[in-house]
Order: sequence, then C-alpha cells, then structure tokens
Amino acid sequence: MAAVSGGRRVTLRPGAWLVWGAVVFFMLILAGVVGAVVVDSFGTRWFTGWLPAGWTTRWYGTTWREFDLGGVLVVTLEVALAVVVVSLFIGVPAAYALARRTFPGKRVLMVAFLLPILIPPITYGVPLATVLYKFHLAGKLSGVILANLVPAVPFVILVMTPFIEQIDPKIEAAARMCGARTRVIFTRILGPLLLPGMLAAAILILVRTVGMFELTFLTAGPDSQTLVVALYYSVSSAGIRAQQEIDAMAVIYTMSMLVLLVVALRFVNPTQLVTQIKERD
Amino acid sequence: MAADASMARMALRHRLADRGMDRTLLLLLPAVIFIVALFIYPFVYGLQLSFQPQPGSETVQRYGSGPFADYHNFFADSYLRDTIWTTLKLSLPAALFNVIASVPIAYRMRGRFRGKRTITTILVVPITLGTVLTAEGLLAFMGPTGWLNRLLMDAGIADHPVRFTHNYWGVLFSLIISGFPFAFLLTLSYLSGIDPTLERAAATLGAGWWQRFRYITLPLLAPGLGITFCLSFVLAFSVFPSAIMVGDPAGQTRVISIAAFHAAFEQYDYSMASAIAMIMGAVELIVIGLVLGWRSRLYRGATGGKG
Amino acid sequence: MTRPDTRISELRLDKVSRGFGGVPALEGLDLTIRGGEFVALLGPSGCGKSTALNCLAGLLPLSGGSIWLDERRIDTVPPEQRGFGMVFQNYALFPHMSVRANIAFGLRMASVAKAESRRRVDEALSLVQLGDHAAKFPGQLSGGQQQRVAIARAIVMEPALVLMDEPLSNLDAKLRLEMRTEIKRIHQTLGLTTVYVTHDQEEALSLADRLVLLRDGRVQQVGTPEEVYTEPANRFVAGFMGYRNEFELPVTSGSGAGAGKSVVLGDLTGTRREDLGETAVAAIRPEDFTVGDGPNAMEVDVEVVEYQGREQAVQARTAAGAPLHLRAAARLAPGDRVTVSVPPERVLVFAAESPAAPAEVS
Amino acid sequence: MTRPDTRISELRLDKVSRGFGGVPALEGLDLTIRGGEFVALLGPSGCGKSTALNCLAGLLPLSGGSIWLDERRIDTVPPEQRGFGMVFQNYALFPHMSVRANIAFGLRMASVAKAESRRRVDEALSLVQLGDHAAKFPGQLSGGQQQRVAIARAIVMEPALVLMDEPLSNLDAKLRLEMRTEIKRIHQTLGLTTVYVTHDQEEALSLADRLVLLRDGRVQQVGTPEEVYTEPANRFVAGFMGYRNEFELPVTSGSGAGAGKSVVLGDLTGTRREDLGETAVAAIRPEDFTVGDGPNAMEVDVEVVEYQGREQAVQARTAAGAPLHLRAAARLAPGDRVTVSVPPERVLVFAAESPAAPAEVS
Amino acid sequence: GSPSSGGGAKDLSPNSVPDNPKKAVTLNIIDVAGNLQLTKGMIDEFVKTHPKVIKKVTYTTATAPELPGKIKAQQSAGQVQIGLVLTGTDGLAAGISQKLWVKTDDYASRLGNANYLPPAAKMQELAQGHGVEVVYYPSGPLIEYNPKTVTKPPATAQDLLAWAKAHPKKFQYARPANSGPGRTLLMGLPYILGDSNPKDPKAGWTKTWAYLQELSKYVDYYPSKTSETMANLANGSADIIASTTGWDINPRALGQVPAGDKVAYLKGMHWVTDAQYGVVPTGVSADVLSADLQLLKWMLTPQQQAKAYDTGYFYPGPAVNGVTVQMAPPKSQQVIQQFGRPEYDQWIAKFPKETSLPAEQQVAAFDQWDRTVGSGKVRK
Ligand SMILES: Nc1ncnc2c1ncn2[C@@H]1O[C@H](COP(=O)(O)OP(=O)(O)OP(=O)(O)O)[C@@H](O)[C@H]1O
Ligand SMILES: Nc1ncnc2c1ncn2[C@@H]1O[C@H](COP(=O)(O)OP(=O)(O)OP(=O)(O)O)[C@@H](O)[C@H]1O
Ligand SMILES: NCCCCNCCCN
Ligand SMILES: [Mg+2]
Ligand SMILES: [Mg+2]
Repeated sequence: MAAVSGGRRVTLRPGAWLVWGAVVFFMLILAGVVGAVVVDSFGTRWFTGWLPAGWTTRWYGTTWREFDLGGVLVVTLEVALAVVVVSLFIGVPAAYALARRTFPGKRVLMVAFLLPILIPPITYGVPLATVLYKFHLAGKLSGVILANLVPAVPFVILVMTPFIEQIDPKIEAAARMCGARTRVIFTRILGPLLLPGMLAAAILILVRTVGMFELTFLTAGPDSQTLVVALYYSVSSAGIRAQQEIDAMAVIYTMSMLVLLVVALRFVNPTQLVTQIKERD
Repeated sequence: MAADASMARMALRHRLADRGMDRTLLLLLPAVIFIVALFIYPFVYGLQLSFQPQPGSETVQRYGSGPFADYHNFFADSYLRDTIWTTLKLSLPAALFNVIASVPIAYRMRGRFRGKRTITTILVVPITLGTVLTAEGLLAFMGPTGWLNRLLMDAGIADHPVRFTHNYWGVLFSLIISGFPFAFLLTLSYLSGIDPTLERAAATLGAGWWQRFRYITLPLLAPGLGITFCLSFVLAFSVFPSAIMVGDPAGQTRVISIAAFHAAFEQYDYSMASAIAMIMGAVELIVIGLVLGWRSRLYRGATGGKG
Repeated sequence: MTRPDTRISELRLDKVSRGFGGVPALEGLDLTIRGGEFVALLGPSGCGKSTALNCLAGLLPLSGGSIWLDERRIDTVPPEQRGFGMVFQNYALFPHMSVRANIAFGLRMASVAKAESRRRVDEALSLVQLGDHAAKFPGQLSGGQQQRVAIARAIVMEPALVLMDEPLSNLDAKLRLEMRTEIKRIHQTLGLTTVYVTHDQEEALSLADRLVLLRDGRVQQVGTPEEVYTEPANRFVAGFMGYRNEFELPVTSGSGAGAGKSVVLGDLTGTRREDLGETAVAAIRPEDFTVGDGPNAMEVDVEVVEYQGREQAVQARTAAGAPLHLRAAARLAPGDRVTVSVPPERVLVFAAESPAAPAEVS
Repeated sequence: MTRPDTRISELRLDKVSRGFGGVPALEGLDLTIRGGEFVALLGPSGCGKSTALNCLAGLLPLSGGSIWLDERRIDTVPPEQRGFGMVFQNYALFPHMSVRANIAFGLRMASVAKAESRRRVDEALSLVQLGDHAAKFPGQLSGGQQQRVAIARAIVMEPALVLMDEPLSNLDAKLRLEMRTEIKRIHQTLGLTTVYVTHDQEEALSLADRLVLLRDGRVQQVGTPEEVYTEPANRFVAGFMGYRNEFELPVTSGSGAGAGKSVVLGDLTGTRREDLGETAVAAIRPEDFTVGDGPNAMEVDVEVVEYQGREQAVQARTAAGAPLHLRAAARLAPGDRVTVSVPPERVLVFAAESPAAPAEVS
Repeated sequence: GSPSSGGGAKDLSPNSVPDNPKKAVTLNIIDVAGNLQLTKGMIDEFVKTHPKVIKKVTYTTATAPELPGKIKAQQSAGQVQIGLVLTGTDGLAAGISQKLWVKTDDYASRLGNANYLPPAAKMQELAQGHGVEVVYYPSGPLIEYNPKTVTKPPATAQDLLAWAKAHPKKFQYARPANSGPGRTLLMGLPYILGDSNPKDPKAGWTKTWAYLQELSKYVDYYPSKTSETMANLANGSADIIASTTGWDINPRALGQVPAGDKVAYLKGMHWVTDAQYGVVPTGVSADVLSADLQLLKWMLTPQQQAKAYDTGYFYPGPAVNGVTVQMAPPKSQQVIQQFGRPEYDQWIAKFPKETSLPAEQQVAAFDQWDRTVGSGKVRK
C-alpha cells in the first residue's frame, strides 16, 4: 500500500523493485518476440544478421490477396463479437444463480459446465457440426457462432461466478426495494459492478474465439472462415510459403486483436470497480 | 380445499426456498438448454465412440474390440501413457507460474498512479498475439541466430548459441507468454473487487504490507485465484500448436493433444482419439476437482466491506 | 409531493418466523399494522429487528408464517413487486451511482417522467440537506451523508409502506432532530405506513403510534409509547425502557392475585405489575428519583458523577450496598451522602422470575 | 488486562489539513492531546470528523500540516507502525474471518502467545457481550453485533491511542449505556488516550475530558464538556449543543464591548457571549423553559406535543409568530395557551452575523 | 470423432448426372494441399469461359487432417456444401478409407482419356478410381546444401552419415509426417540403401531404420515443417537438408533460401513421386457433380496443365503428356529459367520413378519413425 504511506514521498521497497524488474524483463522479452516477427514481416530476406537485408511491404499485399483477408477479417469480427455478446447474455445469469444459491445437483451442473472447456473439440466437434448442418445452421455465420459458443458459455460462467460472489447481496436487495426487477438488476446494478469481470471474460473469450481453429473450421462455409483458419493454413499446410508471409499474417492477426483489445480497454478499465472510488488518492 | 392446496404449495415453497431453490434458478435455464442442446449429445457421442474401437486399428489388433480396449491400449503403451506426465510437467508449472506471478503484479497495480493504464494494457497485450505469432516470434527471437543469442554471444556470455527453442523451455515460454496476461487480467479484476478499507483496518491493527496481503487480500482473492488457476491450467494442458512449433513434438513435448491429434488425423482412428480426449478431460477434471474442492472450503462472499 | 395512489388499509403478520441454520432469529411474530400507522420495533441488538424488516420487505424468505396485505397474501410476492420502500441499516447504496442517481433509481424504475423525477429528487435532496453533494459517489460521502442518501432514496418513492432500519443512527443530535421532524411530517402528510427500527428510545417514543418490543426474536409487548413507557409488561421491557434500577426484595405485603395494586417490598412501596411470588423486583428509572426527603426515602452514597449538561448522571450505593442510578439537577459530588426518594407509583414491581433484560444478548 | 508498555505523553496536531479533489474536508486542525486524555470530536455530519481520525491513524495522507507524537513526527509513519487502534465508522470487519479471528487479528500480528491471545479475546468478547457469537462470520451478525466486534477488535490491542468513529451508533439505549461505561472503565484503567467521534451529545458530555467542535473542517471550539455546554463560543456551537431556539432581535441595551454581561433584546433579557451589533440572536435550550410565570415570561400557543416519557417535547408559537421548542413535565395539549419563562442566565446572546448552525451542511 | 451412420449422403447413379448442370452452379472448392497455387488459373479460366456451367466459385483452404471430419459432418447431415476437394495423397487416402469420395471412374467417359505421363498414371492408380490426378511431380529425395560450407557434397548415403557425424547438428530434415521432403527421404532411402522391400516399412526397411537411427545421433532436432529446415539452411544453422525439386526451386525463387544453394542426389537414387488430386465428396448434387466433371476434364488439357509449372512449386507439375515449359505463362517461364536447374530434366529421365507408399503404409512408417527415430533421439 504505497498509496497509504507515500503521501509525500514515493518509496519503493525491495519487493516493489523486484516486481517492477520482473515486469520490465517480461516486457523486454515480449518486445523481442513481437519485434522479431514484425521486422521479419517487413524484410525482403533475412537469413542472418541483426536486421533483414532490405525492407518491403509486399508480403502484406500477397497474403491479403491470397486469403481475401478483408472478408475474413469482417467475418472474424462478426463471429467474435456475436460470441462475446451472446455468451455473456447466457453465461452471466447462470453464473449469478450458481454464485447466489446452493441447491441439490449444483455439483453435477458445475461439472457439466466444466466439460466443454476440458474436453478437446476433437471429440465433440464433428457430431456438433453434424447437428448444426442438420438444422441448416452450419456452413454460414450462425453455425460458426453457435459452435464457438459451446466452450464460451461455460467459460463465462466460470469466470463470472467469483465476481458475483464478491458483490454484496444487500445492494441488490436495495435495488429490489426500489422496484427493480431481475432484468433491471442485471443491467443497471450488477452490470456496472461486474464490468471489470465481464470485460475480462469478454476479452478472453474474444481471444479464444478468434483463436479457435477446430470448431470454426468444422462449421464454417466458404464465406464464414475466420482469420485463424487462414493463419493455421498458412502455417501448417503443405506447400511452400514465404516465412515473411506467415509473419505478415500473424501480424495482421495480432493487430486486429490488438485493435479490439485497445478499444475495449479504452471504454472500460479492468481495474476500475466500485471500491476504487474509495481508494482515496 | 383450495386453501389447503395453496397452503401445501406455500409450504413446499418454503421448504424449497430453504434448500436454495427459488425462481433465481430459472436464470440457469438458458445456459442449461444451450449446453444440453449443443454439447451433451455430441459429447455423449464422442464418449461412446471411445468405447467402440475402430475395426482394424492397432488397438483392435492388440487388445481386441472390447469397450475399454482403446483405454487399455493407451495405458499399456508407454509412448501414449507418458504423454500425460509430459503434459502435466508443462501445464502445471506454467499455470502455477502464471497465477503466482500475476498476483504481486496485480497487487502493485491497485491504487492510482500515472501510467497505470498503459502498463496494464502492455501486460495484457500478449493475449492478442496468438499461438502462431508467439511461436514464430520465439523461434525468431530466441532461435540459434535470433537476437537473443546474438546478444549473448556478442556480450561474451555464451560462445555458441543457447538452445531456447525446440525443447521443453520453448513451449514453457510460449505458455507463459500467452498464459500470463490471461491470468493477470483475471487476477487484476478479481482484486479490484476487494474493499481497500479492509486493508486499512488491518494496518491499524499492526499488520505490515506482507501480513495485510497474506491475511486479508490473499484469502479474499483466493476463490478467484482458484478459478484463474483452473482456467490457466486447462489452457496449458491442451497446448497443441506451440508444442509442435516451438517444442520437440516427438520427444520432450509430445503432449497428450499431439497423441490425440495423431490418432485422429494421421491414423484416422477416431475412437482412439476420443478415448485420449476423454482421458485428457479426466486428468484435467481431477486437477480441477482438487482445486475447486479446496476453493469450496474458502470464504466466498461479499468482499466489499461492512461485514 | 403528491399522495401515492395506493394506500394500505391493513398489513397483517401471522406467526412470521425466520431462522438461520436452525437458530431462530424471529419466532411467531403476530402483528397487525393499520394503514398510516407508525410502528417502531425496539429491542436489544441482535433481537431480530432487521430480520423482521427483511421478512416484511420480502428480502428474506420466511421459514414459517405468512404476511397479508389487505387480505392478499404477499409473503411470496417478490420484493420489487410489493412496492415497499426500505432504508437499510448499512445503507446499501449503489456504489457506482452518484447520490442523485441513487435517489432517482426508484423513480426511474417506476418510469416517472424526467422532469417530475428531477423535481422530486431535488426535493428529497434538500430534505436530507445534501443538495451540494448530489454529484458525489457514495464512496466520497461521510457516514452520515450516506445514511441520508439512503433515507432520501426510500422516501422519494413515497411508498405505501416504508421500512426504516435505524435510519438516523449516524446523524448528530441536531440533524437527527431535524430529520426526525421531517420523517414525522412526511409520514403525516403522505399517510405512509411506517415500520421503524431504532435503538433510540426517545426517537421511538416521539415518532411511533405503537411500539413493538422484541427479545430473542419474540414479542414482549406491543403498545402505545405511553403504555410501554409507563406500564412495561415485564421486567425485560422495563429494563429496556430505562428502568435501570432493579432491587430484588422479599414481598412484605400485597402479593397474591386478588390483592390491590400496591405492594410493599422491604422498605419500598411500589405498584404491582404482575402476579408475584415470594420475592419480587422493584424497577425504578434514574430520573424518577428526587434528591430530598419524600416517599420511599433512602440514604445513598454518591460514587460516580457524570456531567450531562443541565443534569448529572449519578451512580450511588444504598446502605444495603446495592448500586443505584439517578439523575440530579443539583450539583452532587462523589462522596456526598444524600437522601433520595421516589413516589410509589413510579416503583414498578415485577415477578422475580420474569426475565431480566438479558445480561448476555444471544 | 495489562497496561500496554508504551504510553503517550502528548500528541500534537499542527495545522493538519486534508482535502478531496481540491475541496477541503479538514482545514488547519491544531490540537494537542495529552496522554490519557479522552477527546471527543463533535460536529454535524460531513464536517470532517472521520477525516480527522483517518489522518491521525495514517490512513489518509495529509495535504498539509504535521502530526507529532511526543516530539516525534509521525504523519509519514505508515499506519501499522503507529500502533494506534481504530474503530471504523462502517466497521470494516474482515468478512472471511470469524468474529473471534477478527478480534484476534491484531494480537496475531503482534505475535502474542496463543494462550494469552485466547484469554484476551475471550475477555473482549464478553466485554461486548458476543461470547455466543464468536464463531459466526460478520455477514451473519446484526448491525449492532458487527459494531461491537469492531470495538472489541480495536480495544483488545490496548493501543496507546484509540480512535473511535461513532462506535455505539447502532446499539440500543441500554447496551449503549453499558458499552459507554465499559469504554470509560477501559479508558481509565488502562489510561488509553482516546479520540472519539460521536453524534450523541450525551455520550460526548459524559465520556470526554475535552470536546472539539468542528464545522466544515474548521475547529469552532475546544473545551471541557461544561465549557462547551454552558459557554458555547458562538451561535453555531450553541445551536449544535442544543440551544434549539433562536430569536433574532434588535439590541435594546447592553450592547457594546465594554458593557456588562447582561443584555436586553426586545422583551428578552439574556447573557452576552460576544460583541454585538445592532441586532443579536438569543439562543435558548428547550429544557431551560419552565411552564409558568417567571423571568422572561411569554405567552405561547402549543402546536405539537410529542410524548417522550416523563417529559413532553412541545412545539409552540410565540405571540410574535416565532416557533418555540420547550420540554414540559406537565401535560400540555395542542391548542393550549401557556405562559413560559426562562432565567436570563440561560438566554445566551450571540452576534447575529455569527454563523448559525448550517441549514445546509456542506 | 465422426458419425458413421450419417447416411444423408445420397449416392447418385451415373445416369442421373446430366451432362450440363440444369442451372449454373456455385462451386465451393476446398484446397488442402496448396494445390490452388498451381490450378487456380485453370479453374478461373474455366469459370470465365463456361458461365453456364459454373456461375461462381468460392475457394477455401484448409489442412488435410481436419478435412474428413468436416466432410463427414456435412454428409451425415445430408447437407454437402463442398463441391470439389483438391488434395494430396494424404487427404485422398483418408477419404477413400472412409468412403467420402464419389467414384469418378464411374464417369470415366465424361472425363475423357487423360493421357497421363507414365509415372503420373501410376500415381493415378493410388486414387483407386475415387479421384482425378491433376498435377504430378517426381519430388525427391534430394539433398540441398550451402556450397560455402559444404564444398564436396555427400554422394552416397554413407557419405551423408559420415558428413553428419563430422558436422553434428548441421544435417536436418523435418518430421516426415509433416514434410514433403522428410517423407520423400524416408520413402526414398529403402531404394538408396537397398532394403529388402521398399514398399513394406514394417518388415522390409531394416537398413533404413538402422541408418536413420544412426543418423539421428547427429541431428539436432526435427522441425515440424519443411520451411523451418529451409530457414535454417538460409541462416546457417544447418548446412545440408532434405529437399525435393519443388522445395529447391520455389524457396530460392521466393528468396527464402539463397539462390546459390545447390542440390545433389545420393547414389542409388529413385524418385519417389507425388501428385495432387481433385476429388468430389459423395452427397453433392447432380448439377455440382456434372460441373466438377467438366472442370476436371478441362484441367487435364495440355494448355491448362502448362500452368502447373507455376514458379517451380511442384516442378515440373503437369501430369499429362505433351506439355512443355514453353507453353507455361511467361512469369512461370522466367522463374524456371532463373531458378530452375537444367540437370533436373536429365535426372528425371535418368532415375527410376516409384510411387509413394499407399496411405496405410505411410501412416505405419510415420508412426514407426515417430517412435523409433523422432522420440528415440538421444539427447545431447
Ligand atoms: N473520498 C472522498 N472524496 C470526496 N469527498 C470526500 C471523500 N471522503 C469524504 N469526503 C467529504 O469530506 C467531508 C468530510 O467527510 P467526513 O467523512 O470526515 O465527515 P464526518 O464528519 O465523519 O461525517 P459523519 O458524521 O457523517 O460521518 C464530507 O463532506 C465528505 O463528503
Ligand atoms: N445470515 C445470518 N446467519 C446466521 N445468523 C444470522 C444471520 N443474520 C442474522 N443472524 C442472527 O440473527 C439474529 C437477529 O439478527 P438481526 O439482524 O435481525 O438483529 P437486529 O435486531 O437487527 O440487531 P441490531 O440492532 O444489532 O441491528 C442475530 O443474533 C444475528 O446474529
Ligand atoms: N487444440 C489443438 C489446436 C489444434 C489446431 N490445429 C491446427 C491444425 C493444423 N494442421
Ligand atoms: Mg439490525
Ligand atoms: Mg464519519
């Protein structure tokens, strides 16, 4: 609690130095990892040496065209946003019930919610896709969204349950006394209070959805491929592909996620919560 | 009569309410319907597939076509069985490290200071990298001719390139790079729900920063950390692309999903793949069961102060 | 403010019970509240007052009994549909909303028009003297300010029934007096039925039409302030209502069922309130003693004197060694020996086995 | 309990200030507290009492000034090293610890031996009458029970300085009286220096050696209870200390600096407390009026009568139309016309421009 | 997993498939072999010139392993949306064993006589009548080296082993299951080493397995994709790697590998040929199948086949007779001119050509390699 003691002097204890040191170290490694890929994606060729022999942006052009990334990005965005929104809508109320009530069969239910996260999609992906094709949902956006919801909904439930446990039920009681129905309690009371949690869950689901290869692949049609399918293809398909092209695609992938992340963080600060108001200076 | 019936209904309602069953449980309905409709059937399908060894497969040749033949095969063949241990050796340390490292950093990020948002963002950014960029980046940065080895050699710390990739460490690094921000983001959010007044109260009772952390913040954070660990562990346990790209997929990092992938997509033995996937789920369930069991013994409730 | 359209004509609690993990916190509460009545719940800390309010509000499911509003059973109606207002003991303000938004919340729920809502919130704000703090968040308010927001939030709705759980506990005397007057005024002009929990006797006496005395989840006495004050039903109620001095003495005369009101215990003459056994307990308020000779005169030694403005709170000891509390306008000092007296009608005599005000609240 | 080894000989606050976002909550507080002294902070809600305590405890960094403990500057010492105890206005109990663990927390921090710790916690538990609830968690306690845990938690440490922020606000009258006595006893036997925030005048008067009256973050008066009660420094303090009736009248005689204490305002004769201008304000406590003829007699019409046990709180109106509050032992009823009187020494006269008790607390 | 009893995939009888689709179809093509690089030009031109047959094509790319699952899901649901699959031998074989593909032989008359090159004709046999070979190349095994560090390239398998021993960690090939050059080396070695039955990895490859295990001692690690071996060759981490004609020309053309790097073959060289196929999932509509057949036929005309020269990706590429570099698009010609190797024509003519192993044996060989070579690697 540097904030408490450090009214006028800013002191860093050894612990703080250690922590910040580790953070800086992590960031340096990260910069190296990301930097290497970014630099390579702009290099003409880079066999050896600190930097590539020359610079070019051509790799971006070629991958963009080859995979029709414009369309793919739009699809990716649509799928990711839809999955995030729907999974929050389904998951948060369920998490609420699990956080606030103990009832017979709760354990069984918890395991049922855990399984989709635990069991690799290899097992259930094809039958799931079959079901979706049967109902004419697969092969288009809706199928990809539904399939990706399968691990996303449980994920939201798991992440949100502890958050809801943290919130004093008295506050809800007060809202009810003001005439707020359950829906309103969710939108106006719990919603804002749970914002950091929902934001965290949303970001993580976004990342997982955008990165979910199997389920997307199995249920996507030609117009509903997402970026990761193209990316995995470029990485692991047979054939010869310039390393820079893969790197360019990886950078595009990362940049699009980054844009989403930064936008999300602009709107909501994950560290902001009710109690922060109490953190007097 | 009608009054009696309604009385009985009321009484039932009282009893149910006592056991925690009231209309709040309706909120579970969409999630339950969703899971049943889109998961349970496919899952049961996969489960029963795992009990039906594929005719002509290696399993059947060795162990016949009994319902447990695939499981038998898995546990009899050390090449397959060892993948459990190989995977645990990667995923447990990675998940533990990610959770443990995010706690002090998240703890430092409370309160207000300049640049906080920037640091938070930078720390969270790696989740956007994706496995591919992380793997390519690790190979390029830490590879034999990467910047890191160049630096080490130019600085005279090493005289030939140090192997950071294509082994256990490469995969561990990638699990940390992609897993840490995840754990950090969750930890930070869980932490933000704890009323700072409680720590102040502890301070007036003579608790130093470590004690405040140890006895107040940590116990209140622990339920969230339990979940964070579980999720981090699950992510790390199902490591696949990076085990191949930056690991040593034939040896040190032949993780269980490689075995499953191999069975499904190289040998086209879907029932073996299902069996392996079920085993994966079971191993994870055991670990998570332990963690959640421990969690259920902790205090879980409002951490917003005022008792 | 306009009168709300729905008025209560009667609210009936029928054997309302509630336990926590098997331990009863409220047991068989029977109470009928008339529309427009102001009922105060009184009782020692932990006796079940908040539990009773929460049950009324619908926030705690009953473990037994029922609640009827104008012959409609409401104990299974969810709280948001009961249309009651509540001031919580711990305020339970919405931490993420400004003071204004907190107060306006209920109006928003009731879809009150913007302008009208603004007007009513402003009115409520000035009522609780928080006009200047409307834009602050609860975390930025002092304790008393938070409490006032809680009051405003409940009152702005003008609900048919208001439940208030120690709404003034964190306010200073002056403000408390003002708020008390306001609450009374609102109660009267709007005819709001009010159930009020307070630990402040004076508040209860001056505000309420009827008092309900609880102890360990059970009703001890229900009555008008005057009844409860002057004719406490038992030793516990007496103790709770300020009869601080208790003398357990053998009954000399006047015991027995058929006997008159007057009873003599040792050298004390008092008024019988219950059937008595061999020994009985005389309960006397400190302020009923007067310094000087008179009925029931006794000599006491002054031990502790506390300054309390116009009066002194004096702790003395009788010749028999029993401690005695009295209030004195005259200046006394520790060590003084004085004669005090008390009229027999102010000495209430209860059966000894009647429960004392609990030493250990449980 | 044993006496703590470290005693304070003097705690000095030197121009201590604290603002929130530019708005001062405490301005230039100068106060010297002697070791063993019991100081009560009084003032309207939001005046900065909690802020002052938080600054003292080290929980809020000062925005100006300094704090000195026995000539050692401590305002930069972190709270855990100050060794002060604090009862928080909103309790701040540890939700994940049982009542016992909450109380034992400080002892555990101080590495007090198990057995000793157990003993002290038991003592504290019985002090606050919570022996039966030791195993409960804060969320399972009633409001008053929580508050008592907060008291026990601070007191069990026997800290050299205890800071108490409205520690008894949620307790019933009887228990409050008992707890008050306990606090006084602990204070005296252990010689703990105590800074106490309360909104209860009676509590402040009876417990404190000295009162500090705050208003909008500024000290209005520092003095013994008697001084503050009988000789309020200004109109605000008077209003706050219960001089509820204020009459603003032209000064007829006795104004001016050199004049004597007696002053006449219209038909009221009073005692001057400040230099006066053309008009002045006469402040009178409700309980200083007596029904019947006497000095300063006036005829009033009774408007509202509140039952308050032995006495009635009466609201009346003078012939001039001014409202008047009084307390009466006699039975009055609305509509009665009575004569009331008040001795001139109980009519305090302040300058009209002296700040009134704020209508709007800011 | 995949539902075995889907049964939704309706089998069309050859008579029910019209010569021309009733209505121009939208054809969804999925490429799991990188084949579009060679054939996209052919397809696009077909669509342009036959608007009545195909009104629009969509291209999807994917990897071979996951493909059967997707097809099965569609077939079980009776909703086959993929009209044509372009695949290598792996996807082809997986689909055959799981009965995913339409029997194209039933439509031989519609496809016409493809006039395949002889080794290509052998590769077509692997399709067992369930697919149409569209491109072919002789592949490898070749070794590619850095002439700056390797002055005298190994000429025999024993030379290579000795060189690897002398230069530990400098020889590299990628995991055969994931790498064309890797698997070509694996399948070519039995010929080079004179194993008893090069078509039987379990019983007939004694020398090969012994050789690879010995070689493994000097191998640092096995990358999981070929391009990594290429990168290592380029950056100097490796000096000799396994390669094929296409992996030699195309990466140098792309600048992934220094243009000056050289290739060599080992004594006893047999080409292990490779090909890619067009296959049609059962369950497609008659119209789609009709369009597929016309398209495949079109792709096998010499003019279209010439496009398969590409930029050396599958050098040479064409599967049918009578196609020369001169017929290829100018860009193609120019790249082959610059990065191609004149000796390839000689080598192709000179060395015997063997088909790659049938899928089942390949899987067995990969599994054995994984268990005994890949994981059995002694850690240094
Ligand atoms: N974090 C904060 N941000 C802004 N203003 C604050 C904050 N905390 C307190 N204040 C303001 O400072 C003033 C003093 O607050 P403080 O809590 O000291 O009052 P108090 O005297 O304890 O009142 P009460 O008797 O109601 O508890 C109040 O007006 C309050 O609104
Ligand atoms: N959630 C709970 N679990 C267990 N016991 C509880 C719970 N809530 C309340 N209690 C117990 O029930 C009893 C009644 O509590 P309640 O809050 O109604 O008291 P109260 O009369 O409001 O007291 P106070 O004046 O102190 O607020 C208390 O003994 C309390 O400890
Ligand atoms: N959980 C495993 C993730 C698998 C991604 N598969 C990509 C396959 C590319 N051949
Ligand atoms: Mg209560
Ligand atoms: Mg305060």
